[in-house]
Amino acid sequence: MAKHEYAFYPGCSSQKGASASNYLTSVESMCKTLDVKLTEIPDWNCCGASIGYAEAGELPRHVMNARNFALSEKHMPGQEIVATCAACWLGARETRERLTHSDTLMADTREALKEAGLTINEMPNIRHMVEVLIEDLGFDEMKKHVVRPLEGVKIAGYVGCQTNRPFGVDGESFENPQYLDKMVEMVGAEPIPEYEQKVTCCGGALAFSEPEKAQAQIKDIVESAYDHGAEMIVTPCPLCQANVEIYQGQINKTYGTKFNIPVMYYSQLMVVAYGGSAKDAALNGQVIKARRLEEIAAKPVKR
Amino acid sequence: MTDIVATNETILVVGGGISGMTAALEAAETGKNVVLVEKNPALGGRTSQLYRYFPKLCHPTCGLEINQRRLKNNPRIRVLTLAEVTGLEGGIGNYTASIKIKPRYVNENCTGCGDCERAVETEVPDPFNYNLGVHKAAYLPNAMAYPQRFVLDPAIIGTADADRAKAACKYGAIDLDMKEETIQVKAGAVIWATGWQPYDAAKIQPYGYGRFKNVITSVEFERLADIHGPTGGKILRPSDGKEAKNIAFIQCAGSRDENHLRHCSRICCMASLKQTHYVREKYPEDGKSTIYYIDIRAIDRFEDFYQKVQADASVSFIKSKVAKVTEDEHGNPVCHGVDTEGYKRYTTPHDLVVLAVGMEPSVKGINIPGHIVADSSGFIEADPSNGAVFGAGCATNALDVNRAVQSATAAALRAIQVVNKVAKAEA
Amino acid sequence: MADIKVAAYICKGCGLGERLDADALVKIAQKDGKVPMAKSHDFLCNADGVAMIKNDIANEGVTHIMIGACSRRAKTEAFFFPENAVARANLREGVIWIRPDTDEARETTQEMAEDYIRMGCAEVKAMTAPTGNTVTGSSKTLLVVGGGVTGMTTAIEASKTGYPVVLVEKTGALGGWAAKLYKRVPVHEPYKSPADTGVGELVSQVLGDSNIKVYLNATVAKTDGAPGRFIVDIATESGATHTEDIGAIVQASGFSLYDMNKLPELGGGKSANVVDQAGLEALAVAAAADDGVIRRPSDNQPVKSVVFVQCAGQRDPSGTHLAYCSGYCCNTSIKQAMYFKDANPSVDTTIIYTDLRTPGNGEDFYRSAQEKGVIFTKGKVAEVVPGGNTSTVKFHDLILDDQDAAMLDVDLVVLATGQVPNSGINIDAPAATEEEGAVEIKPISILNLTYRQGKDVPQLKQGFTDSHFICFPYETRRTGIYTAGPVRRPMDIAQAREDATGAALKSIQALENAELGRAAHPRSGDLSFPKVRLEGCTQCKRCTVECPFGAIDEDEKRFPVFNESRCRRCGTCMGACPVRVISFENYSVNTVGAQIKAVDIPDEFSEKPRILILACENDAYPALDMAGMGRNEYSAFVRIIPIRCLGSVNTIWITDALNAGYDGVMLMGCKSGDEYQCHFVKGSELGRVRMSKIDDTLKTLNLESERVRDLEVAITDIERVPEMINKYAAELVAVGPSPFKGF
Amino acid sequence: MSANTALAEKYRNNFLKEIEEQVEMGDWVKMCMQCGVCSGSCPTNFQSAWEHPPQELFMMIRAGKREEVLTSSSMWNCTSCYNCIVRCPRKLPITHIMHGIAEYAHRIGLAPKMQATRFFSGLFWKNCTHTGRVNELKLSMGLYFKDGFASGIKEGMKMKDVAIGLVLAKRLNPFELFGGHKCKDQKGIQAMLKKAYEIERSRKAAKMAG
Repeated sequence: MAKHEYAFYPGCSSQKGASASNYLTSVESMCKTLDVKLTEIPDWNCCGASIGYAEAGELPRHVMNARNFALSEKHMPGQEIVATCAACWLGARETRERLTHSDTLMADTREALKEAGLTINEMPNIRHMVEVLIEDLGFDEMKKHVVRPLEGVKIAGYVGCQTNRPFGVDGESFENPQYLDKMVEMVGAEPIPEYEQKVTCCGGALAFSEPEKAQAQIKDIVESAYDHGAEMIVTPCPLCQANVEIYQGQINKTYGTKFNIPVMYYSQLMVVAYGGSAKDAALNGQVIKARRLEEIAAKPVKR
Repeated sequence: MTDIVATNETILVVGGGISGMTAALEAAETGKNVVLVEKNPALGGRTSQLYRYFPKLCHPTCGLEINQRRLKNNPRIRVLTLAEVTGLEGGIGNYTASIKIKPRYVNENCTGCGDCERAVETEVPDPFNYNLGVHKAAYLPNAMAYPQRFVLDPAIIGTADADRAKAACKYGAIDLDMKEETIQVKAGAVIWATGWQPYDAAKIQPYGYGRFKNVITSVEFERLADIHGPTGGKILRPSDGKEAKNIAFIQCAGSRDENHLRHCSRICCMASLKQTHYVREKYPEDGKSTIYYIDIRAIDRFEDFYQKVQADASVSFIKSKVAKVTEDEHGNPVCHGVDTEGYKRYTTPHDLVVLAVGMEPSVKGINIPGHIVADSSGFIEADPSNGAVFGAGCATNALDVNRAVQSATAAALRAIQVVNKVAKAEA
Repeated sequence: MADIKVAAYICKGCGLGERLDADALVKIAQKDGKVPMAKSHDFLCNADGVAMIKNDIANEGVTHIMIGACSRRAKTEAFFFPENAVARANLREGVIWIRPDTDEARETTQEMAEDYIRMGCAEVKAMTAPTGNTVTGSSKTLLVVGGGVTGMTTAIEASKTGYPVVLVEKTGALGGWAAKLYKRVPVHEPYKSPADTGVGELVSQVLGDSNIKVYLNATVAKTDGAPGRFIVDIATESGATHTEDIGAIVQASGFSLYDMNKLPELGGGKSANVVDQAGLEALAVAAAADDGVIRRPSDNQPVKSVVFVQCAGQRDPSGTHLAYCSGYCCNTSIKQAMYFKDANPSVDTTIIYTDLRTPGNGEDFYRSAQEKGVIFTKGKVAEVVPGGNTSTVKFHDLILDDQDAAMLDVDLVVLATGQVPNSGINIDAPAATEEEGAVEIKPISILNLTYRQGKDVPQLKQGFTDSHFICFPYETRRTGIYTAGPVRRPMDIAQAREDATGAALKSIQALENAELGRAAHPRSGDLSFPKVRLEGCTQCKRCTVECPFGAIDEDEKRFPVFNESRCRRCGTCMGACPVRVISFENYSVNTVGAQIKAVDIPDEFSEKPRILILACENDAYPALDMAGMGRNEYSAFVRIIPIRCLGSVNTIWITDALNAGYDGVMLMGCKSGDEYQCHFVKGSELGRVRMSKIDDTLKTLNLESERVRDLEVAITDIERVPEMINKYAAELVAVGPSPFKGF
Repeated sequence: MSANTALAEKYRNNFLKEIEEQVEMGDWVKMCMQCGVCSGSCPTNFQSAWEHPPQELFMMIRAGKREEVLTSSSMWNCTSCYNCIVRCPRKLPITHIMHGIAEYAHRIGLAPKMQATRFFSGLFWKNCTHTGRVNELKLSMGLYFKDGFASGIKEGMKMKDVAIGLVLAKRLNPFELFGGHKCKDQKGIQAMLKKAYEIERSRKAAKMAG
């Protein structure tokens, strides 16, 4: 019996061979260490993301998320749903808010769900993995398992948008959230609290449709990380991670910069600090390799 | 003041700012006995911390001098400082208030000579200057302080500094054994004039108050301009003491905002317009003010003051709620936003950003003894169920000084109406 | 007055004992001051010292007390002897705290202290303890002029306090403007919808109150007398005149709406479908009486679209229309827009504004209007063009920056014109007109005062009868007469009711004080009052013309008639009097003159000039005190005398001083002019006018004009004042010693 | 609509009403007080060629500028960063309003035809609802080839390095092109969505009718 159990909503980007597959790998090994049991919601579907709006309309968007709620309720009644992807978490959480505040919307949703042979009786709590770590486990608990502190590594905590606004992590500010810095500290690395681009938008889906717009924003985010002497950037959001990491090459072409900074997930840092291997931390999943972490991961664990 | 034994004909006034003083004086000059309770060591309240008033640009201390003279000549008023009302029992015509009095450690023998101040070494933050500066732990609250009597900061009690102060005083004015006491006062009616506090600017995250040294509040700016202030009346910015000549005023910092204060605080527009005068006064050559606003609320006859400022080339107006403030490498606060009159973007560095912070009633959150009806912003509403407890001044609404004094004068009459009935009843 | 016994007390506390030769000061008091009983005390303000003084009063028959210690502003609780004449020689803030503690300085510092002792003794001997004016009245009745919300509220509140009221209303019914309203802006949570005016209830309260006597269709034909003893003639329609004894007066004569016919460019007067806010209220009242649908005046069709034009003829810097904002119009237009939306949400209601002004919880009212679908457009209306049954509203959309924005086929246009005060006759009109612009003043008197200075209460900016004081909003320049409501400042019903309640208190206070012969603000409680030796009077009328409060009339022989209860004790009359026949018991040409003469003037070779400073007690003197508290040094050659007001300075003091060999005179008074800070309103201004003529006097004495210096000093000039003094002292050295020394 | 009637509609509430009925969260538009904090908070604001910020769009809606608003590309530039929402002093759900206006413009065919984000948005939704899960490869390919084969190759080549990087990092699987991830109960999902669209259409129609 694990200490903490949740229904798990990995989301499309975390699937095998998808853009955030490395995120999932590292989360799984992180959870093993922390004795957190995640049970994937059977046959879960896409949240529609915020970018789906043109075709989605209101009800269909919510219905998509509602289906996941229904499945979770059916297979894991009473369990909270945990998402690792910021967009999944936000999409699901928005649906939750709307359905709880509009009876019509709720009724319509139930009617549509019927077509898939499903229904919702009670609204599940939707949590982001970061919330679970901070609120359910706490920094002390997380710190306990650090056996290989990432000493001397300077890391810029890039929070981005969707884990921060409009809901955000409880008790954090929209303009200057601290939790990533605390996590960096927790794994024995060096945070950069004055990193002022920590909540700047990475351009989101515009990175695909209007790259030049998004890349202008990504440039600021990376540049400021360099200015503060960061060796790597850490983030809780798959889209942030991808956007900030994979376009550095193109940005260099456009702006003549020499960007080449690894962009990690908090979970990857934790796995390494918890004594996990480069493979457990899915460091091979980096487009820009995190050499420094690889070295540390190769070191024997201090006991 | 001669000690009066409070009777039911007495009016209890809570708060010794301009509203409380006015209510107390107007009642006393109409022949009523008054007990005036102030939580600070001196009367005067928030207006005494202002450098100038709008629209005449005259000095609040001028009116304070007159009110203090009225007070000195009027034996009907008993003033209690360092005192707070902690309980209120009874009802119309017959209240009993419990008043907690903090020790001053200085008795009526004090001549105000200042020997104790020179003797002590400890320095503590000076609340009169919004803690922008420090003063000795034995201090006169301010140059206009009434009572004109020194105070020892509790921090030094039991230390050698306290003994130094006691030793320095030739008049036996220092009493280190003073203890906090609670007294009972009977009153027929109560006037609640506890005023307002500036909204906590740190809660307005995008403006970086607390994160950036050169983002300050409008009330703090008053102290910078005042000769009694931490800079002796020079407008210098906190980060590096550099002369602040290019100043941004951000209106509605907390007000008219459902994330903060839902109401409009009424005074902030005029206050900022007034403060542009300070900038010009101190830097006539190259002072520059920029006011970022949603609506300029220079209400009724204040309009001509607004028109004068508009005519001034050194002041520019931008119709925009600033989106956020950042800091550049020189420590200059930078305002980011959009001028909504025809969509013009700006990213403008300034020497100093002044947040025109909103008015929060001091009664808000504080549990007024007994049940008092307040509106959605926490201001006291006139309501029969308040009995003979009457709000006055900024405890009742966001008011400028003029309106606060009106409100206090009206409150005094309401209280007198009650005690007159009591008097008749007793006669 | 019984024979006087003077005692001088010199304190040695606060370093006075160390810095000064106290025994020498005692001797000075006895020798030069001619005070039989002079004592020093180590700590005069403590229980023991005060007991000593009290004992001398009780057992030694001491009537006059000279205290040589700290400033008259300090230790007032300890030195509180209301029964006696008291003078304070300021040895602490005025001497040792502004002088360096050095051997070189010791001599001049001691001289300074000795002079102040001489001056204190001289002053106190010239004083008598004030006993209060005896020409009092005892009427406790309040006259309220105006039967609108303000007037009715004043009447009700005064009556509730136990005072009878006479209410005069010029029309045939109570209620004023408010009675014409359909609804009012809400004043309680929730601030969401228009509320009932409550006027009906007020009216029945007034009519049902036996303590309130109401005259309808009546005006004030004549107001004579003074607080406590006004005699008021009330003329009624029937032609009958009723005379009432009145203690104090509240003028609540309200406002008139700015005439929209002056706004043809906005369609004012050009179409029945362009109305002002009063016009819209009338339509709403009519609708309410009918089917609730507000209709277009031109053809009685239901209004489907209405536009509200804010600031119509207001906030006009050009001077053509009103320069000010009336404050209430934004909320009123919001309220009126709700009339339409609450009845029929599909009516297009647009409010075109430049700055929306809804202070306090008005913000909720604004939000509520938006929820109801009222559209707010930030723009400046250029023109309203009526045509047939609809109008075109042309405006500059300030957000979309569209110069040629327009709304076509608008059924109804409402112009938010402002409030013009009904202030009666502007008694200073000639002076005011060019500066005040085109603000029209109705030339009918409201009060018909018999005062020598004019029939009505003096007006301030833009014709309002406000006090223009920030700390003291009620102080008019006619004692015992208070203005309230929109006549004082543009305001809405809620503010008017608050204002009325305050005015009721002030007038009650005034009539109570009048009975006790005490002064009203700012010298509240002062028992001294001007006494005149008519036998010496030359009927020059300066006092009657100059009195800032119109307290002095003239009898048929052109002699001044003092109405003490109207007097504020500023002493302007005393300063104005060329023959010096006006004085107060504790403040007179003598009390100051004696001090000037008491100063010991060293000869021209001593290089010890003497400078007389006459300092306003409210601003300059506290500034000098605080300079001392801050240990800001200034010249030891100055001798400072506090005065009630620059207006009370009699030129004889200057000439006496110069004749006595003073090298210079500094006058320190408050700011005068438009933004005056003088608490007697005109005092400092009148004083300055008087002093501007001093040059002639100087010429006759063939003295340099530098010998007299008139300075504006604010209470915050704590560092500036010492600088001014030292600078002036240096200048005088250049000018050289006065030729009058040693005569 | 004739030019005259168009002019007559200006500053009338007709278009505002249309937005309130047809646009998700559209009934919030009237609550804007034109402070401009949203405009200044939008990351897009500080890039060139952004036509209309939210607050300006809201004013244009009140001013009845129907064509200008619905054909504008501005709404499509929203990055869903939610800065405007958390800062708005009137608590308008601005992000959702922008999406809503875009969706409406798209629904009635006024949205700019080749606006890339509009295209991508539709593509994304089709992609993820088709099998119930997103197929990232097809998604990107679909985007590049939106303007036909030739430019598709061009666009694709631009992104070549990015793609290769991802493939090497095992974060982009070429075989996704054939099959890839999907939900089991696709039938159920399709039926569910069909129903949802039906309901939504009928609700909007009802609103129109008033």
